[in-house]
Amino acid sequence: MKTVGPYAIEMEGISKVFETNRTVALDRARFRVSKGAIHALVGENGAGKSTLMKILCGLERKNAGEILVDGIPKEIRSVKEAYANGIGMVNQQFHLIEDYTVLENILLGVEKTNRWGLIDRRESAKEVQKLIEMSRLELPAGRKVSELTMGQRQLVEILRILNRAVEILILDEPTSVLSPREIDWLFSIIRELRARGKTIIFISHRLDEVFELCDSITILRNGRDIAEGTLSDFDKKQVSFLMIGEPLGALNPKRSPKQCPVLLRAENLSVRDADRKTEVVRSVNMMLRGHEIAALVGVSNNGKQELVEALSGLRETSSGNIYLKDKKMTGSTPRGFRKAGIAFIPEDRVRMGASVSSSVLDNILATKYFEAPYTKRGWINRKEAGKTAESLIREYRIKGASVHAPLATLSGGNIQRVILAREISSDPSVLILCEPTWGLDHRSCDHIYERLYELAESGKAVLIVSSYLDEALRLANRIFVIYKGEIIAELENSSSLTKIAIGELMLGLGRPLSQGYEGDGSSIKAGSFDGHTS
Amino acid sequence: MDTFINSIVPMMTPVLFAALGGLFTHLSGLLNIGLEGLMLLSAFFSIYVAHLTHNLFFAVLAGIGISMLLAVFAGFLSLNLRANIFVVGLGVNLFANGFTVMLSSLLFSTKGTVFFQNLPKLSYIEIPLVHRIPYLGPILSGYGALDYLAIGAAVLCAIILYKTPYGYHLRAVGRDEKAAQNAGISVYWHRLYALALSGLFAGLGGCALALPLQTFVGGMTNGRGWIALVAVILGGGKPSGVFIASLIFGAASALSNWLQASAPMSPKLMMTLPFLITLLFMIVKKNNTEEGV
Amino acid sequence: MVTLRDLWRTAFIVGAALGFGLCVILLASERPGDAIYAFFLGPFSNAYFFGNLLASAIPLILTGAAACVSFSASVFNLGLEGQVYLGSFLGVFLTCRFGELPPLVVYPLVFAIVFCCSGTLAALSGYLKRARNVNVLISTLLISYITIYVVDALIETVFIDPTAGLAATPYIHDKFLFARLLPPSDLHSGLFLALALTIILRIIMKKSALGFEITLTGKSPVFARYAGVSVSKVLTLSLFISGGFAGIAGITDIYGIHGRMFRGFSSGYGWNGIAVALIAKNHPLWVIPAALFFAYLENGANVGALLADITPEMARTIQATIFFTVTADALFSLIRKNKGGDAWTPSSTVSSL
Amino acid sequence: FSFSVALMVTGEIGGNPIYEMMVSGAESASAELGFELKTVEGGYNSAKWESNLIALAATGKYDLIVTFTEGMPKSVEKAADMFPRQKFALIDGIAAIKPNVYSLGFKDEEMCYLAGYFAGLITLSDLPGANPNLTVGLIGGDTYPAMTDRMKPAFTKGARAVHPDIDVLFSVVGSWSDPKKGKDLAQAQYAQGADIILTIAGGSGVGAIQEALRLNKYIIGVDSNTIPLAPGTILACALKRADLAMNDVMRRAFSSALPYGATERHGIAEGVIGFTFDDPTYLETIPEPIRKQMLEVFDALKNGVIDPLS
Ligand SMILES: Nc1ncnc2c1ncn2[C@@H]1O[C@H](COP(=O)(O)OP(=O)(O)OP(=O)(O)O)[C@@H](O)[C@H]1O
Ligand SMILES: Nc1ncnc2c1ncn2[C@@H]1O[C@H](COP(=O)(O)OP(=O)(O)OP(=O)(O)O)[C@@H](O)[C@H]1O
Ligand SMILES: [Mg+2]
Ligand SMILES: [Mg+2]
Repeated sequence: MKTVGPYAIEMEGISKVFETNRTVALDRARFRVSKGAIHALVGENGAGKSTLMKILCGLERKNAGEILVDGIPKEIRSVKEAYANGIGMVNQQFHLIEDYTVLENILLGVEKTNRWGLIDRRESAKEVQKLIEMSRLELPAGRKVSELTMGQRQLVEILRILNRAVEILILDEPTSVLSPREIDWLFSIIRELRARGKTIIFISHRLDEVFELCDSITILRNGRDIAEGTLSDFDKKQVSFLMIGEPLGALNPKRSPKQCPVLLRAENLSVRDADRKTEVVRSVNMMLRGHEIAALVGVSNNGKQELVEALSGLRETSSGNIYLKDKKMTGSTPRGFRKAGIAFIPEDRVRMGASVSSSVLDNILATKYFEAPYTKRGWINRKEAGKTAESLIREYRIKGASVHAPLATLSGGNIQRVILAREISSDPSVLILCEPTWGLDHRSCDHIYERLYELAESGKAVLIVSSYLDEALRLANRIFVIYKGEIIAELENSSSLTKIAIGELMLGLGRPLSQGYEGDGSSIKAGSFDGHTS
Repeated sequence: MDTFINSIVPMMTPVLFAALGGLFTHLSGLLNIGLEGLMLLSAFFSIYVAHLTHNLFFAVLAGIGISMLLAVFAGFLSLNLRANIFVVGLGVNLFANGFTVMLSSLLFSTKGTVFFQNLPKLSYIEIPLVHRIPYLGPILSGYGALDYLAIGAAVLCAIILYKTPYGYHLRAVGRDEKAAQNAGISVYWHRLYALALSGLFAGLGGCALALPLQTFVGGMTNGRGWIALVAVILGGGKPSGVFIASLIFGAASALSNWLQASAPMSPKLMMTLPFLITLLFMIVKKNNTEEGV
Repeated sequence: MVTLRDLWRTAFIVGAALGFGLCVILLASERPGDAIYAFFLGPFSNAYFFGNLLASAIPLILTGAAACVSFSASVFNLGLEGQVYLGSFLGVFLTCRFGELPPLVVYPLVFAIVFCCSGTLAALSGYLKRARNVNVLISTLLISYITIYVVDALIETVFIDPTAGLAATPYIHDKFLFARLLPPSDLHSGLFLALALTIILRIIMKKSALGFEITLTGKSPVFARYAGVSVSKVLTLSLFISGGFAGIAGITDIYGIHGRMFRGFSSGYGWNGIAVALIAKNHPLWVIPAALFFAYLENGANVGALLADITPEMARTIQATIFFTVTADALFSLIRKNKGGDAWTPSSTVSSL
Repeated sequence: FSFSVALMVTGEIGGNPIYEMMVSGAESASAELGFELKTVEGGYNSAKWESNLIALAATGKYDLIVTFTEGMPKSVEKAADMFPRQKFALIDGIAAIKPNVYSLGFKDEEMCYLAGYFAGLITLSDLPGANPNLTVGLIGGDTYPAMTDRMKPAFTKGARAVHPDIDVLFSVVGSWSDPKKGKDLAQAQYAQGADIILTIAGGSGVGAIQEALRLNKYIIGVDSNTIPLAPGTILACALKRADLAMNDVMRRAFSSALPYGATERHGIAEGVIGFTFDDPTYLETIPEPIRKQMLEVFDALKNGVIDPLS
């Protein structure tokens, strides 16, 4: 099993030790990519994928090993040098300037100037517009990034690298925040790039995607490469076995709910956006029952985020009411919502859902410290907190140095696990979570699903917000579709419900889609919606 | 009345210069609080060189040069040795305060006031035609060269920050270090440039303080560097805002000076005016809801 | 891990800083040997100087702790100077008012009122932040300037001791003065108060829910709000505690040393407190050695002036060179490499101003 | 050395002309008489001054410890009680009577009365820079009891002695080393009708001189003769010869003639307060009648005919 040359990239004997927490992230790893291939890099959370790619693009320094680009040894000490060598990377954790516009972000570092050295606005706008059009996207070039959804931000990141005309393109878990439609768009772009002779490195935990898209693969485990080869030599079972070192357990079956009392109820709920002008959620009525998992789906910018933030007390409502059981929650503080038993995991994990510079322990404690047994008359019981943290780390298999290390030293997937572990363990009566399996490897996904089922079974209500329709269909008993701030459909999840049908509703169409659509939210312009991969 | 309005601009000039310098470092995410010291150092050296060469150009050059040197040194300490920029800034202030008096006693054998009447004078410039406009003329015209330069510098800074790639990169570095790095922008160099520029502008501020007076007195900046920092932040990180903030402060100071002379009040209470007005202005103005403390 | 290169670098920095300091002395002193001895070893040469050193560390410990609290919440309280000033003035005023009462009744009363008033002065900035989103760094600074002028005006007019010959309040009654620990030096029992308060602060920051909220808010206000913390309340509270400590710093110094308030009283306690907190990397207990270090530099200058020919400007130049390097990472690499992330990064706070 | 003196400066010499003068007076005495002089600058942290005084006394090395200003009496008294065998001298301030303390005060009010009277004469005169307004100005470095209780009232009284309707503008820089603000304040005062300003503001006063030069207005200097800095603009200076006074104290102490246990206040009669009557520029620029009137007032003050305060 070998990938074939000539290689665009050869990394030999790469080692990386993080001094801060003495973690061996990479241990003499070898990584080779054939020219013009779409190459998958897979591995468990914390296997070292991101670190390896960051070394390749100059964001991290290696401790040992050598890098060859097109057969020539290269030292890549900064992102700039990586660009100079034709290497560009899309990180999963976004690296965009929030208060720059899409246009400014795309051109950052490669601005067009006129002969006075000033930025040529007209030329820039033209260029970016052309880029956006060429990639068949619909992105507001003049909008600030802070106003975009996570999916749109991901697209901006990708466009930015495309604009750099790199030869080797690294995509670190690009699909986790994208909608099915956007994923299709991305895959077609990637294939187009391959056709133009570019090399693409693709990191994903979704093996379906890997097998659909890629030509060859490298599997990383505990910082070492344990297999590489053309993808046709592998099957999914084999790959996941190689990734985790043990066979994958059987999929847990979906469970059907009992009829249960309503736990959370929104009544004519409306929410205005930040500048209080437009209503982004309009008179929503919805109910979450105990014993069930519901899903909220919708195209970005249709009020999904605002609605769940309002339901969890983080956003002011402009009218209507929220009830937990029969208690009116409207106007209560975020703390009030938490105390009443509503837990929430936001989409923006790194900024809102966690404090990356705080320790793992503090991150876990943050939503618990004010209650017994962690606090007593204003004093925190750190021992108790430490015990809880340790047990969560064990249960959720969180891999990292210690509970006292800053969260930022954990791998992306492990950060997700910390957040999930914290919220699920708070034993909420209602759990609202966005993108439940974002960045998680296969095994962790199953683990999380299991936890969600358990929660539901014990009589709690779970609402997931997922852009991954497969997941929604697999987990949920009921699916709410939001469009332009209104819940336009509430569907029972039965075998007759298809992704295509949901997709149409999400676009505000009542009939099968044939031509384009006029929806204002989605980023993709034309082309048919034909569900997700495989 | 004309005199009153005319007195505002010269009062603003040193603060505006220093604030423009501070602005660059603020935007780069490494706020230099050593402006006070840089101004002082430049004030001393500009007077010294003016005395030696009788050439204002060289004097300004020397002032700027020494202040940039110290600013870059501070940058080296903070960026290479990862010293805390705030403490380094306090060090710059302390150093300039001590070092100038030491040099003054070595070179001029006085620790007090260094005053040369025979230095070349910075003349007041009447803008042709403009100064003859009724009412407006006397307000727009008749300032020193450095006063005009300060206003020009504010415009130039606005262009640099908002129209050139350098400006975009610098602001990106300050906004999100990682993101900038990811776009291939060198955080290190942009912060160093910003500090060098703070040296340049604070240096000009020092010249604007000392040269028109042909005087150096130890500690003659008297907190103007701190006021400049207030202007940087009050100005919302924009050159236009910084200009307005400096202008407000200049006007408030002029008002305080004016009222002091004949008000039947404790002069100390009069001296709170500039700060009070600035504070009131901050409270009244619309503060964008961006978080960050 | 500390590499040889780190050690070299550290040695180089310290060497360069001290070297420059020595150059200054060689250049400007007529008896450099004496000057060096007096500056660097003088403070330890006898009990009197050493007592003074400890005495001048007392207010710095308190203002350093004050700065720590607000920095932990990522708010830059630059108004310490004014808060010290107000606290001292009020303390003296109240002590004179309650002059009839025994000290043991007056102390708690005065400390409580001073803490609350100085704290409120600082918390005002928190309120302005919340109500009008006014930048705390600036509002504390401006309010501090205003406070100082207003207190000056009060000292110069209504509450002046006409026999003092300078703008000063009357003396408080001798019975209120703290006991001297090492007479004739200035060292007074306020030292224990400062140490105790700092340790209490450390415990609050480390163990209490409030301390947890403050640090959490300091590291990420967005996350803190999500986690249910009332961010503006916590900011205001941390400013309140910060201002309160500053006020206590002032009145302690007066009970311990001066016995009255006068114009220009707090000569840099606030600013130096900020530097102390930064050197201590925001850790309340490290504040104590950092404050001692600061006091050492100041007293070195003073002893240098008494026993040799060190002038204030020379002292400042030497102090500055030490300032340049004290926070250099290399110096702390030994301590910090093992501790992981507790370090407070300058850029993260300064850029959020 | 058979005799040694320590001089404790309450502050820093830099930026404080009167300190500079006193230190130079002490230095010249030490050079002339050949005794040891140790100057200690106490720095701006006033908390340190008293402990410095005590530390100096504790060394027992000095025959005399000298310090200045009106803020120090309490500290001197304390040190004198602690070290009864140590001799102290307090200049420019009056301490309570102690057997080992000598204090010497200056009659600042006489100096300011002279300046005020001169200002009054000038503003009424027809000198090219004078205007018809009956307004004169005073710029102080800071507000302190001697300024508010003696200098400003004496200046006002002096000016009103020339014409009772004269207005006195009073501004405070708030710093002794802010020439820029000195200039701004002078600008404000001149714009409000003053034509002559007395500056008691140290380094800040230089700015006022610049502004006077620019506007062709007048300045009265203090302490030492600064007329040569800007002849024709600085019309005269009211002198406070602190250097001479210091020199004199040192001489007397050296020859064991200093009356410890006594306090003295020196003014015109003792030759400490003076006026630039002999300055050639003064003679040239000031009209004869004004000079004559000034001499008359000077004598009246000297003989105690006029009380500069009331
Ligand atoms: N900045 C850092 N400091 C310390 N340790 C780190 C740092 N970044 C990553 N690590 C550690 O290195 C190991 C590999 O991390 P890496 O991010 O490469 O994993 P990954 O394969 O990308 O995982 P995931 O699928 O979860 O994103 C992890 O154990 C992680 O804790
Ligand atoms: N905005 C941020 N601020 C601070 N730390 C961050 C931020 N974003 C990411 N990190 C941390 O830095 C480390 C590197 O992040 P990066 O996104 O490159 O890798 P990753 O988390 O493994 O990504 P992926 O999920 O794509 O594998 C991660 O451990 C992450 O926790
Ligand atoms: Mg990763
Ligand atoms: Mg007149």
